[in-house]
Amino acid sequence: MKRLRSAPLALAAALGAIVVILFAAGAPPLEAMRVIFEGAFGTTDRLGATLMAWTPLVLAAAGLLITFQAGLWNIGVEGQIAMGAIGAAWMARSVEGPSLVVVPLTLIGGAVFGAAWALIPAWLRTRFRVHEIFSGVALSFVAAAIAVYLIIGPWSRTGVASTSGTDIFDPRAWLPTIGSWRASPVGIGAAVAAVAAVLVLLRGSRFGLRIRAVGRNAESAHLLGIPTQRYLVAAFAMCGALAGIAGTVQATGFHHKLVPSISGGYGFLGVLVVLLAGFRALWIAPIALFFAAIQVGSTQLSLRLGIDSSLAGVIQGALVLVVLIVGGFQVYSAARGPVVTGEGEA
Amino acid sequence: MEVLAGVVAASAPLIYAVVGETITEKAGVVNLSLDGSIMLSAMVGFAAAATSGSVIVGFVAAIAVSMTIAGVVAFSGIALRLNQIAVGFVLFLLAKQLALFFGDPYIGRTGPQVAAWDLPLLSDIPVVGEVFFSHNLSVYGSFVAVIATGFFLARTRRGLEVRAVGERPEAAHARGIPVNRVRYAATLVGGAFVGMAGAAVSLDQIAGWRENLTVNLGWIALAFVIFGGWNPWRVALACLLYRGLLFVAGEFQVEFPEFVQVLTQLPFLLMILALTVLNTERFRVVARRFPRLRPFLAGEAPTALGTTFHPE
Amino acid sequence: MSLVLRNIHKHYGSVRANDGVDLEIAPGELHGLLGENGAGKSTLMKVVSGFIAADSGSIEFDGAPLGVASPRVALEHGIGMLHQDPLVFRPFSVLDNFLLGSAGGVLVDRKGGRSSLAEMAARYGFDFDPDADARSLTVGERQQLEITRLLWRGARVLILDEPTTGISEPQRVKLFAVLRQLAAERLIVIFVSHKLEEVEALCHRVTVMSRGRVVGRRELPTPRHDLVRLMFGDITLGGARPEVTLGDPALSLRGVAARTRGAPLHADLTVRRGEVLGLAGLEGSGQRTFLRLCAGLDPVGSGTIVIGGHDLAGKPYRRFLDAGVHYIPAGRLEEGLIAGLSVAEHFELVGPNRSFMVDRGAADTLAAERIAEFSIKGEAATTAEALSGGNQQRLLMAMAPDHPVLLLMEHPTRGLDLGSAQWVWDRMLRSRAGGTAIVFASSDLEELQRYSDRIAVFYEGRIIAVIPASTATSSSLGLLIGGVVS
Amino acid sequence: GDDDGEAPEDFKFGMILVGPQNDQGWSQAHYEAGLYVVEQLGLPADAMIVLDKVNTADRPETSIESVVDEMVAGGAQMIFATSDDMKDGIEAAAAQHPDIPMIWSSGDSAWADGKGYRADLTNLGNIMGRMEYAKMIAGCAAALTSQTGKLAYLGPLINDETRRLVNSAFLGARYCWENYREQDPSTLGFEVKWIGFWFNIPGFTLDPTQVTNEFLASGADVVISGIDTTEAIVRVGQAFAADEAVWAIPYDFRGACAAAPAACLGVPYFNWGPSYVDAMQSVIDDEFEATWLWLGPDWDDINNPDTSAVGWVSGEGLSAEASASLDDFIAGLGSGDIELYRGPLNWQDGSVFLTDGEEATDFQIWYAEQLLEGIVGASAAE
Ligand SMILES: Nc1ncnc2c1ncn2[C@@H]1O[C@H](COP(=O)(O)OP(=O)(O)OP(=O)(O)O)[C@@H](O)[C@H]1O
Ligand SMILES: Nc1ncnc2c1ncn2[C@@H]1O[C@H](COP(=O)(O)OP(=O)(O)OP(=O)(O)O)[C@@H](O)[C@H]1O
Ligand SMILES: [Mg+2]
Ligand SMILES: [Mg+2]
Repeated sequence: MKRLRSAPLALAAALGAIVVILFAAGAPPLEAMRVIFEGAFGTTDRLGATLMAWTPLVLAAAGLLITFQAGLWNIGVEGQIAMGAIGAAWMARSVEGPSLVVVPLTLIGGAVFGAAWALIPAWLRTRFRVHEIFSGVALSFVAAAIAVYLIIGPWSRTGVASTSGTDIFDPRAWLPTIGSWRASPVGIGAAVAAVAAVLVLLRGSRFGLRIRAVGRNAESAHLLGIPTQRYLVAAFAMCGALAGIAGTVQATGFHHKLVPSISGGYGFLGVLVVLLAGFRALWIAPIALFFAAIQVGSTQLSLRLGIDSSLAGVIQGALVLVVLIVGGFQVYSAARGPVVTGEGEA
Repeated sequence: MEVLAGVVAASAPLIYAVVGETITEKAGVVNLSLDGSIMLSAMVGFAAAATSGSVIVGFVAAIAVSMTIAGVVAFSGIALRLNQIAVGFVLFLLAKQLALFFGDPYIGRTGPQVAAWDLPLLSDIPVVGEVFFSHNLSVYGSFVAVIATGFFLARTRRGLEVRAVGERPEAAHARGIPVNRVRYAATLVGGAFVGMAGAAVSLDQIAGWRENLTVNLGWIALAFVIFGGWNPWRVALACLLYRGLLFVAGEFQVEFPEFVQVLTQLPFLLMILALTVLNTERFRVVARRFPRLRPFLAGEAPTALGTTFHPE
Repeated sequence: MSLVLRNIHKHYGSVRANDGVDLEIAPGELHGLLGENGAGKSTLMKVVSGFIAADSGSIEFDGAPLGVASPRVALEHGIGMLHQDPLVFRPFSVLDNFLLGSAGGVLVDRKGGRSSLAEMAARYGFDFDPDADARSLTVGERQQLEITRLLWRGARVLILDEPTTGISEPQRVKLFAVLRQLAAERLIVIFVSHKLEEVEALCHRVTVMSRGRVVGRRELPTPRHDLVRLMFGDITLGGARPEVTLGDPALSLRGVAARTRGAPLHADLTVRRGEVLGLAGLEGSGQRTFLRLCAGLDPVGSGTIVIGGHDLAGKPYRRFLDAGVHYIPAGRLEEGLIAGLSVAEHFELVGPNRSFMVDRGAADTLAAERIAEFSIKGEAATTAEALSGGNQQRLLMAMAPDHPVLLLMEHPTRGLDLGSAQWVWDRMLRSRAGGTAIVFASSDLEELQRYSDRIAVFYEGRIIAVIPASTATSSSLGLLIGGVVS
Repeated sequence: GDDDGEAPEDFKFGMILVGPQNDQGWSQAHYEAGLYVVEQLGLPADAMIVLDKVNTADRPETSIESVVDEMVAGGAQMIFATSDDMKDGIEAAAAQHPDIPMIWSSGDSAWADGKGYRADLTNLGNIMGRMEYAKMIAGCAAALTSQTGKLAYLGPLINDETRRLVNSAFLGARYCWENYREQDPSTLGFEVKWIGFWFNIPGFTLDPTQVTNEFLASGADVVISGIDTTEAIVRVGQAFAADEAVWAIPYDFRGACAAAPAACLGVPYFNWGPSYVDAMQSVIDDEFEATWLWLGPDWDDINNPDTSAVGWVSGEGLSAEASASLDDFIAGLGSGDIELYRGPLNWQDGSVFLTDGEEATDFQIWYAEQLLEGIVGASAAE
């Protein structure tokens, strides 16, 4: 509710910020926005590229929504994506066979690896009360290190020790595509399914209801007979699995090999998406699409206007910050209590 | 000797950052934007120095930037009662992207650097002189930062107040300490140090600007604040150890090149380990039984870390 | 030099913590402030000490009105308060605690502080290790430290909020000696307490508060029953209760000791089906621990807790629930309900329905039924925090199984208006008629007497007496609560 | 030639750079080659469509294929993919756009005798400069200057090309150490450390500045950079400014000494311009063929911007007497009197590379299996 009301004002403020930034960058705002839009949706190929970025982003965001609803800051999602990619790469490299066999295996491998990696912060949190932010960040770096180790070590190209990546996977392990379109229907399907599942889970299911109960007030939840720790662990595992699938899409659907920066930063970007969505599942997909469009379209800024594409990140970040702060001001002026992130209908 | 001197010099930026965040967190505020702040201040610092030709201007600009970011964290956390973690995280990403964007024209440019300056007399001391006193002001500054902060927190009235505010704000309030003003002050001061960290990278350690120049430095710093138990001295020690570790990692490469990257992530595993140990019941018991040992065994997080306080 | 409060008002939402309080205290006076739980004593004292700002009203000390409400200002005027839970910094050394907040130069003057501390301590017969951590101090020692500090900061008015809860007998004796000494030094001492005999033993005059107002002033000594009546009002004993024949034991504890530190509870007790056991005592005397132990929420140190024939001591909370135990805590929104979730969702959480998906339609109809049955003012979609205290209590009761074996309640009617309170008890007595054993804690003597079969009186973590409610008089209870076993 | 056809007004070409176009290194060298082409062929200023930082870390959402798509969509009639890192992408893109001529610099996909030959990709040619010679010169300059006799090589990642360049630098250094400094070759220290990529990707590669520190710490006094960026010269410049007797030799880009002129012994650099002009001219004349070109310096003037594919400019750090010897060395290389890839030469593991008097073939040099005996450092991952 609150966020809905603040939306128009926030959007106005955000747009203002963006325009200011564009001016500072010496770019004609309207032109730049048009270029970005065309770059994202102008042709079917570009639409494909945009969806290619949307897929891992929305998967990560959907997973994060679960952990956020459970009151967890699963910053470690980046590492869970990387681990998922590693699991998928492992499958792709070790299993010979037709796509029908290998592709599902890579997806499963990714999900399992991602979930397993997410269980570490879960365990540290429930057993040792280690805050998931720090264990998560640490584990993300460790995951990245493992990826690099595999790339220049055991999985390196013969005679080569380069972080530019492993050998290309056997095409039968690639996510299948249609024609020249790079976005894989399988990946997109997985993403749509994930969002739908999370939506149902958090809004419709008893499980989701309990997750939210635990996230809002673990003590009360315990009193009502909910095994809170088990639900925290479950939330981590689910987010990890979805992140792992995102990693799989990155590895077998996009790069077709394992590269060091395999997560593509979609985990962190996913956090932004969820924050901007105000923790509501329905908004995840469109906002993720919006972010993916900015991300992909911004390449055109370099190509056509000679503006550095990192402007995309600036716009995304500024947007979320402004919305947060505007929302804060409204609560503030409404003289209400502290805004606890994690609240808001799922 | 050369090696140790190199380690000491390389630790400077990290030390600035960790000391800054320590002050902030001691007052009960978490500035999660560190990694972005450092990168942006490194970029701005270099840009300012390159344009003005003055290293001083560079440092000032860097400090201004990261103080602004810290100010946003403090304001939205204290005044707007927003979740400090959320705001800090968004600022982390935003600042990072701003650095990439506005830094683009400065990539590969050469600008002024902090001039080397052997401390008279001190640098003549045999071993110590070469290791500690044959660097430049930026590096010496990191020593000062540690010593000054250690002294401030342990010996000065304001320092005691900062810790009080982070430990039990209502009790501080009952003693007439302006809780939120102190928190603003501490967050801004911490932010200033973070700016120093950025400038120390782009104007000294890796003189110049390149995208992701300082990446991970902020996260490492956040980790080391915990690892160092919110104690400036231990925190600084952790930084030196870390840098030493990296050096050793480099030496390992000839034998097994592929392990280097893994080794560079070692501190994070160490941090998890540290956190885990600190939280085990047995450890608490030990710490309780030997209060004298506590400062060395484990630092305790400021009790009110990340909370807000509002006198009715 | 006297302290004068005029028409102090302080509201917390709908709660009128202070509702037009006037108070005047002369120098050298030991002034007692009595009142039941929630009477508004602490609030009033916090206002005086500048810790919180009053909504309206004025405070004069020494003829001069106190300006802006802040502890700093109050301290500068010489008004210092010892809070109910002494506000020390546990990880800091005694010395730093002593010095913290004092004016001075840039540096902490530990050398000077050390000697001042020693000097002050000597003067009042206290004894501190300046370098020990405050966390190593007992509650009593923390009080002593705070008192020493306040006096050193030049307090002329010393407020003590329930200073004797949780301190040892010798410490109490010493404390009283010091307070008398201070009064002799022409300081004003305000002594907040529930414990009659302490007030009688110590104070010159006493003010009694109830529901945010001053309901009486007395010069001491004065007959005790007089004070009791002021505090708890006239109690019409023996409210009509349907007689029920008691069944077999629902709950029996043998040599139970709590493991949680700070609540050294020891209990031997049996409650039979259909019986109502009231728990009396000052807050923090062990009633809460007792209830949480019986609910399976706190770890048991030793002993057996037999419920429905099985020893559940050390068993997981789930087992207690399955055994038919239901606990309704005092902190309704903190530890009972979940802010942000709707009434319907609360019913879903405890509902028997085990299907994976939530059937919203069914949930809403169920919620509607319950709302009607428990006459909750709110809709199925209303979120818990949006309910009034009384309705939150109704919701909590509506979430309870219809006929639990054992119903545990903490302050069942605190903050409820008379109507709601009556309604709550009607419900409870009905399930009692259905064979439920009820154990409830309350600080309302009338409630205890009217609804209990037996009353267990807690004092400093022990059950010092279990008396039939019929034989209990408000004064005899008041005495027991104050720890006076005749 | 003079019978060259005129470039059509709307002729466009794409330039894909792996690093920042202003990195003072590899990528900038290519970028400026692009500008040179535009100027030489009198193309409109917007004829070059550039995208820099095309790597998975900087542009997670873009792939070489999609960049090529975009450039073709933007009217590019020719594509330059300028990094060994782009192998997979550019080969896929070439297959998808068979009618668009492309150059993959530093690759071997068009070398009929090469290991990576792709006969099917008739639109993908390769261009590479014989940087070996310039690296030999660099090694020589280092050996002529070093006082500690310890040389360090800041390596990027490990592959045929990088091993090849390290070996060449080592050979040059050893020759000059022996013949001009008149020292026992076994007393020459030569260590290489690999950071893991062509430039620093923090967190994923080693930090070149840190590695340079370690070199200096371990007593090396000349650091030869093999990476695309300038950390080595910058760091060494700082030490030099602090009166340490240390020097550096940057790489790739003619202007790279600017970072710290006084400490710079010189720079071996690529001059892609002329070869790119030829390639594009052949496209304009519709005569493009996917060939593999490995172009050496113009020995008459290795710094001739219009003829020499690789070059060497000496820096201020090089003493007069040293540069005299260096000129002699260069002359020797040019005349063929000095042939460094002649046996006996052993691989690092002691196995024989070249028997006595045997001269290495292009194939042997290009696909350097290992580092040479006498070099300290990793030859491969394991
Ligand atoms: N403990 C502290 N550490 C750092 N800065 C502080 C601290 N306390 C106050 N400040 C800063 O100093 C300013 C003045 O604070 P404060 O009101 O405590 O001082 P004062 O009351 O004017 O003087 P004094 O405290 O000496 O009586 C505040 O705005 C705050 O930003
Ligand atoms: N911070 C607060 N927020 C909301 N309500 C409060 C707050 N503090 C006190 N109250 C309410 O004000 C009323 C008076 O509280 P107060 O603590 O003054 O009572 P008291 O006389 O000290 O009780 P006790 O003897 O149990 O300490 C109570 O109803 C309490 O619930
Ligand atoms: Mg009270
Ligand atoms: Mg009380």
